[in-house]
Amino acid sequence: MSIKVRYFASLKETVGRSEDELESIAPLSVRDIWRQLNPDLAMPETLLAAINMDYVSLDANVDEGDELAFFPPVTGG
Amino acid sequence: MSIKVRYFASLKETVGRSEDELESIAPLSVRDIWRQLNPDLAMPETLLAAINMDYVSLDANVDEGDELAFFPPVTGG
Amino acid sequence: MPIKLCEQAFNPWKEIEAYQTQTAELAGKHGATAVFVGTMRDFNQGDGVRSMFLEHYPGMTEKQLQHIVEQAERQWSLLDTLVLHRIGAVNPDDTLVLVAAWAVHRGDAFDACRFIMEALKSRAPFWKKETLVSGQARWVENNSKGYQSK
Amino acid sequence: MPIKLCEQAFNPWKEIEAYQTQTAELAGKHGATAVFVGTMRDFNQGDGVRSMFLEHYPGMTEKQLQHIVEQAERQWSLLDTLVLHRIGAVNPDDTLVLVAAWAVHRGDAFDACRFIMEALKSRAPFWKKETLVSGQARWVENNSKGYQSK
Repeated sequence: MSIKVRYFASLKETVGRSEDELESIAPLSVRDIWRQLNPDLAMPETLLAAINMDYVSLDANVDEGDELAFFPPVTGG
Repeated sequence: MSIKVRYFASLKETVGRSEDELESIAPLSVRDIWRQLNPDLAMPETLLAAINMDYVSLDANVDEGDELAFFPPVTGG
Repeated sequence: MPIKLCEQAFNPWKEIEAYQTQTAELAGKHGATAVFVGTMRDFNQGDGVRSMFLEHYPGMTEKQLQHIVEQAERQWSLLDTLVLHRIGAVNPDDTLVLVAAWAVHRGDAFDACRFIMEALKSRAPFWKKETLVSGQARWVENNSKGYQSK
Repeated sequence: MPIKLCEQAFNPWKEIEAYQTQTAELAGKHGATAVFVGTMRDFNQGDGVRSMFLEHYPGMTEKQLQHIVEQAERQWSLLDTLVLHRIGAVNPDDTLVLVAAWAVHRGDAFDACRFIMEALKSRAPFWKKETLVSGQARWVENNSKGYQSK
């Protein structure tokens, strides 16, 4: 089991990837995962995150098997 | 010159007429005209009035040549 | 800002589509369209309704609707509006009223459409007389006075 | 309460008409339909826009729209709703979004339509990338954070 991480829209271009796969042993928060995967990239102030397609705060815990997504403010409609 | 008075909807049925023609010498208010034309009929509490197709209060003065209309609350839409 | 009183049944969606298509200035310019359609129900205040008659005050109706639309155009930033209202004999499922507002931004379209509709309900001189399934006829009552004369 | 993501251009008025016609339960029962249609403009933030790409998060988009519509159905008395949103490559004057709400009374239809639209703007994971007339491409920015994570 592992954690799947996805990036969308302008954030995908900024990080230069659309997906990451993360093997973790220790419990990690959304914020921890960002830092681990993007150590040289400050978290955007307006960053949004979702676990399994529901919005979560950056302090939420991510479990094995979760799909975590990072994206900028939405602009639909 | 004279004043034309019109009635609409349920009020037309209540007064039993759709129009009156009034010759007046003295200056009259909307309320005066109702009383003169319908002496036996109390003014409905919710009565609306228009002079020349604009809403007016019951104390407004009516001039020769005006079209005065009485009607109940509107129910369009 | 066309305002029309219709003696015949009309299809509100076809009317909007046709108006929008013929109004070249809207193409590519409007970001937002807010629409309200009022439809005759077959049931009102606990009774089945068979048909309805929409009486109006010719001349005053158009004048008041014109005032209302002009007021909306002063208050919000609008590209165009369309107001259609049925008059005369109507049947359940017939469209009674259509109000559409086009704007660059959605706030203006939403607010203006709602304002026009609420103002129409309280100020435009229309009166509904229902014929119930029982055969009885009755005027629809408006419990609020609507337009408040000062 | 259909919710659809459309890869092809659609005509919002024909979609509403078709849906309403096929939904027999609405006939004679709904007194009020409130509709919002969002359309792509050929101009944004001072620049001519040639085309646009609507990216979305497949799965989450549908899930969030479903949440939003269910929330509206709990909050207002609705007979039905319809939500269509375009995805992929779009051109000026194309419809981007259609929200319709059917109710017995107009207050419910108006409020629910607006709520769904505002919630969609702040919570549904869509992102617009514009290609300007100059050839330059840019992501449309949302100055408000929109969804507030607690």
